[in-house]
Amino acid sequence: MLLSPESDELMAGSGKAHLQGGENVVLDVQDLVVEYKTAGNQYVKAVSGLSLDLIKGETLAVVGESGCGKSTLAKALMQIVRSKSGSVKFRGESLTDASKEELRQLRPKMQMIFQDPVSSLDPRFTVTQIIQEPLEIWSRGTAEEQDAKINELLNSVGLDPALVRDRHSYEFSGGQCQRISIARSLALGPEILICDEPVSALDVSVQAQILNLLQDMKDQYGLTLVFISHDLAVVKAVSTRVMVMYLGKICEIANSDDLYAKPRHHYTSALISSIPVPDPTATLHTQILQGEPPSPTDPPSGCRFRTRCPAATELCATEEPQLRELSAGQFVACHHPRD
Amino acid sequence: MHKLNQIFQALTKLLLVLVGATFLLSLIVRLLPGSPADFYTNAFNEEDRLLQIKALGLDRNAFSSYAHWIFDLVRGDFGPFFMSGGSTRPTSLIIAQSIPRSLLIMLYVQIVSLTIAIPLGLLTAYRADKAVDRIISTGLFAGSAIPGFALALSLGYFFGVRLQLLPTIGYVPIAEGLGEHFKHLILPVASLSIPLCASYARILRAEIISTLRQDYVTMAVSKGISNSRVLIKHVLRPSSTSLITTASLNMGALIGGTVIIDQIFALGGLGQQITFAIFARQYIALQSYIALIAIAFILFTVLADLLIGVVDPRTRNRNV
Amino acid sequence: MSNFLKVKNLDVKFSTARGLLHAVKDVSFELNSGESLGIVGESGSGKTVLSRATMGLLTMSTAKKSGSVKLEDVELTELTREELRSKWGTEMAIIFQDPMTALNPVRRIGAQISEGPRVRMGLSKAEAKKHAIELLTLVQIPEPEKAMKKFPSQLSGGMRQRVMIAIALACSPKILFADEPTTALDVTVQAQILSLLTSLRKKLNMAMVLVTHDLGVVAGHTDKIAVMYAGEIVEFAKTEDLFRNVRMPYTEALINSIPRITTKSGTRLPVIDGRLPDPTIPLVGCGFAPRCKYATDKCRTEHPDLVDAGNGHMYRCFFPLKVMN
Amino acid sequence: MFKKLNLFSKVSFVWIGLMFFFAIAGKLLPIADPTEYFDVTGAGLFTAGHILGTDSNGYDLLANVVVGARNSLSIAVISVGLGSLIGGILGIAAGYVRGKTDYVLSVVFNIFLSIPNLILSLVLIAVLASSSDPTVPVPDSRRLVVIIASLTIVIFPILGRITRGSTLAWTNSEFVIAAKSMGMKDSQIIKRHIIPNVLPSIYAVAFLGVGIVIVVEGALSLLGIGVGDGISWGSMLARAQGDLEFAPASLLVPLTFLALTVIACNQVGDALRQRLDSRESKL
Repeated sequence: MLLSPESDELMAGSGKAHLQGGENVVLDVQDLVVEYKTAGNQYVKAVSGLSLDLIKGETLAVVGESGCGKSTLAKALMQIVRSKSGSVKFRGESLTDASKEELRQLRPKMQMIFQDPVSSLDPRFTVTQIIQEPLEIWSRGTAEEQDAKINELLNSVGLDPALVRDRHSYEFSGGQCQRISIARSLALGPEILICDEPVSALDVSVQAQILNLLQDMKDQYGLTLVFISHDLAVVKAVSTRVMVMYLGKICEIANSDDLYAKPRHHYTSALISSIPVPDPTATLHTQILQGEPPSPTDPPSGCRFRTRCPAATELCATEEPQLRELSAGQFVACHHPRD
Repeated sequence: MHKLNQIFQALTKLLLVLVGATFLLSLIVRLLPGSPADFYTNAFNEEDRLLQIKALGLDRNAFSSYAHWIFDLVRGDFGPFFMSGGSTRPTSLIIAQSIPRSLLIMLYVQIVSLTIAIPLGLLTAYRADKAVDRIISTGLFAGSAIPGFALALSLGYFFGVRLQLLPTIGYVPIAEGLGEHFKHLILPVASLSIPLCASYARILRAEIISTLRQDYVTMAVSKGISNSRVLIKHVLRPSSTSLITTASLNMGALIGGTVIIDQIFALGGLGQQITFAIFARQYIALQSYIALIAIAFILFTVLADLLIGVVDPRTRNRNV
Repeated sequence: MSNFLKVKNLDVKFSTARGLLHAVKDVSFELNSGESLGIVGESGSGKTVLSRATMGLLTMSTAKKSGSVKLEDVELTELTREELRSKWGTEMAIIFQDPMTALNPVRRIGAQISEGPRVRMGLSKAEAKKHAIELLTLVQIPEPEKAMKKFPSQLSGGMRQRVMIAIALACSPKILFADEPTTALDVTVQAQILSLLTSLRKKLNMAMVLVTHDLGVVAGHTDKIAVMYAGEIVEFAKTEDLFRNVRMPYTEALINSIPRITTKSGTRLPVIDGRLPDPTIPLVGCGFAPRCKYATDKCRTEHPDLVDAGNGHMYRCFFPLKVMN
Repeated sequence: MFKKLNLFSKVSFVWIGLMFFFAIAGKLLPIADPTEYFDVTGAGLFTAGHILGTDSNGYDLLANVVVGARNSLSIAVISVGLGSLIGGILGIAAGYVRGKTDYVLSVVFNIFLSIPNLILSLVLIAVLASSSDPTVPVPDSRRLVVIIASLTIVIFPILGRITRGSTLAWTNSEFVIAAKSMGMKDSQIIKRHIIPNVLPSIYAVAFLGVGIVIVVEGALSLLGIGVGDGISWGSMLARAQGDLEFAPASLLVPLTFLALTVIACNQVGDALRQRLDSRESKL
């Protein structure tokens, strides 16, 4: 824990035990803090002292309820939202210290897709123009090469170029728009694809199509994915590692199967048990979490989840728990983890 | 605490607008070729002329003249009204004589417009897209687009010149007989009210239609209470915010904006004083008139925000 | 009472800019008193229109409605506007999806809850206030007296949803239409609201129609389920029966495509190809045929009827899935 | 696009088209010479040879209205064009850059908007148009330029504020954030995404602006500082004020043309805005 000069509160992060290190770390984040001003111009730490790293080829799911800071984190990883302190490095090159132009040069390496498929496409552009734009800006290849690339991308996301190329976004369904958005994000051949709640606005039957597509694209183009969602069930199949966030901090981070099989943080297990299961014989939710997340303007002292945690003790109020490894690859920030 | 600095920020912005508007005008007005000095000094020799110019305060540069003017304004003195021979009369007198008329006319116009617009807005919204709405809305649309002076001239011609029913010139204060007072004001108030009440009705109609689509109106209906009660208890209040804002903006505009109506009906209100001040190079007086309008504009904007705060608590505690 | 609510051949059409929208096509179902029915469907399936049409609350003036809705043997479609309105609140109530827009933003919570009892049941100001506080306690809102004076914008999503339930129950209705009541809430808050609704239903012996797109929600909280697709009921059964031996391919595909926390990381999810039908284009044959892996020419040309397989399990398919043992 | 509009909009489009036709090809039409005195004065409507009658000194009203259209409309179109350009650029800057620039520009817009249109233009004209000694009349061309300049100053804050609002909405939309994350420079984003999406709302408001300018120009003429002895609807009104009793047509004819044109402009502007909102809501 280091004392940051300006902010009065201890610059407590929940530790760095979970960092994997090694040379194939693609993205390295250290003590990231992102603040924003609310309507009543108070400063709120949407992300307060968060560290993580990504290994090439993994899919890290970032899960949490509304207001936990996951979307802010996504934008901060891309430095579309500038962070107050802490560092984000892509293969050693810092995004946080980069100038506007240096940051711009790094853009093709990391791309993003969004929650509302329709509004992430400019209504005045045809599909060809949408996918061609990144190629044009970075003048990748001749006109013919760009044309071929557009057809290749459309085919790989399961759309027939002949049918779609000359039409506008409002002529497509949500699922199709998301496919176009994915094709655009792959045009520059990025290494990291950040997906901010990509399927939340879609119907169940269409969600599965997009989730499978993202896995195919990852294998085909050797991507590393960051998958932001509020739905633990949706991320299960897609993710290799899952990180659970609460009020701007990490509660637990583990390999996908271990986390669901044996959740060690009380919040993670409450989240899992609240998911409605499509099986009437399943025992109803054993442990319903009471209350709602406190307002981020004045988070509780020590462990932020203690106000709703069934196992909270005096210790939880005084000292913020640090992430520690309870079993291979499973890290929990809790003084009294579930066994 | 932060509610205070929200209000503080809003006030600083409005003050900036007030100072900006008046200073801008004082700069432009000073560009008037043929400065008042030529009009209002009739000394034979240079020395007397300089004395008279000094008396009129015309020797000051732009900034000091503005500073003096602001300093006087704060103390309620609207500055000198230039008279020939270097003497001056307090502009406050002229203001005291013309402002009450403009305020009165503005009040009548607002009352007339709102009393006609609210029922019309409610009716057209409630009967949206039916025959009655289509007819009235087209009429309202045409009404809201007709320029004020076109109405003034045509009404003036028909009722004044052709039918000799109503006087078209002059203003009669209440003291000199209520009947005459109102008779003289029918045409000016009508010319201003028709476009205003038409646009108010259209704003209210659009607002109510969007409120009727909200879930909480369906929720209210699902309680089994009568439609009229739903309309009054649940629909009217949340739909009044943009009407209040527009009405308050118009308050400010009405005071000065009636320049044309003042001129056509020779009412002697602030509008006419402004036109006269421009042609007579009374630029200190002009600054005060414009300041009055800007202050009114700001006053009514703040008033509107307060009223909306009462009507619609969402705006009040937005920081939850 | 059996057949407390009986809907027969209910049909709703809207004339929109893009042509005639046939939102609900000849739907029939029954509900006993105190029973809970889940209506499940994806967007455009007509589930919300069905629930509002049943209650007679279709606000869209361009809607053309036909068919019969009997509540305790009273034919609602033949009632005058006043007679129908007298049923709202005291016999039928509704709660909505979005807690942000479902409460009047400019009136205090207490006033909104006591409005029904005061106007419809003639309670005095004091009686209504007491009744409102009881209701707030019933829906587990902390410090009910303080909550009475608050405005909706001062409450969280979960609290606002509880207030809406309190308003709906104010005149003790016999049936509650819940239109996607927890879709806009976080999963932990959704669990709280769903368990509250189920406990209230049992305590007040109140029937409920729960409209949602989430099969998981209906699985744990309803006695019977109607699955809707393109404006029609395609399968209707008791809840356990529907999940244990599903007959309609669409329902099977829907159940399989729901992401579960038991699927192993990295597996590909089963998919329903194609996209939801455009409601303005009239259907030929079975609505699900273009996306169904068992579809034959017969399915693409003829329109299947709702068939009762005995014990009340009905499906709309020429080639239903085989019954497991 | 045309057939979907309701009747009222169609009529308005046709009327505006007619007015612009007069403005452009006015002189070629088989009408009398507007400056020629005819012996029949104060003639009512449909008198022989003068369909719309004549005014008190015998000018043919139809001719004057047709030629007058050119001045009224040209002043309106030029000042709204300039006003939209200036207001548009400032509005986009305020809406896209936000922060301090937005604060300063908003204050500037509010300053101009707090002074009612008519008074602002009155002061400007009185300043710019009058020569040092009041006896020498100011040449028409200079007066015209001055009126256009002052009407532009009236229009640009209106356009500025509306463009700012629309730019703010588009800047927060996800496809602009996507463009930023693709490494597009701000200038490219503004050129490719902001301007094409903001332009339609500027057109819609520009039409309303034409209406406002025609009204203000008319009012200025009534106050005696309009286009001077040039022919415009406003100046016709000013001249007709004196002898209403004798030649009512000389007032009512230009008045109707002016009022109908303003109503038509507002209706077309309104229709454009509605078509725009419906497309946005389909998004």
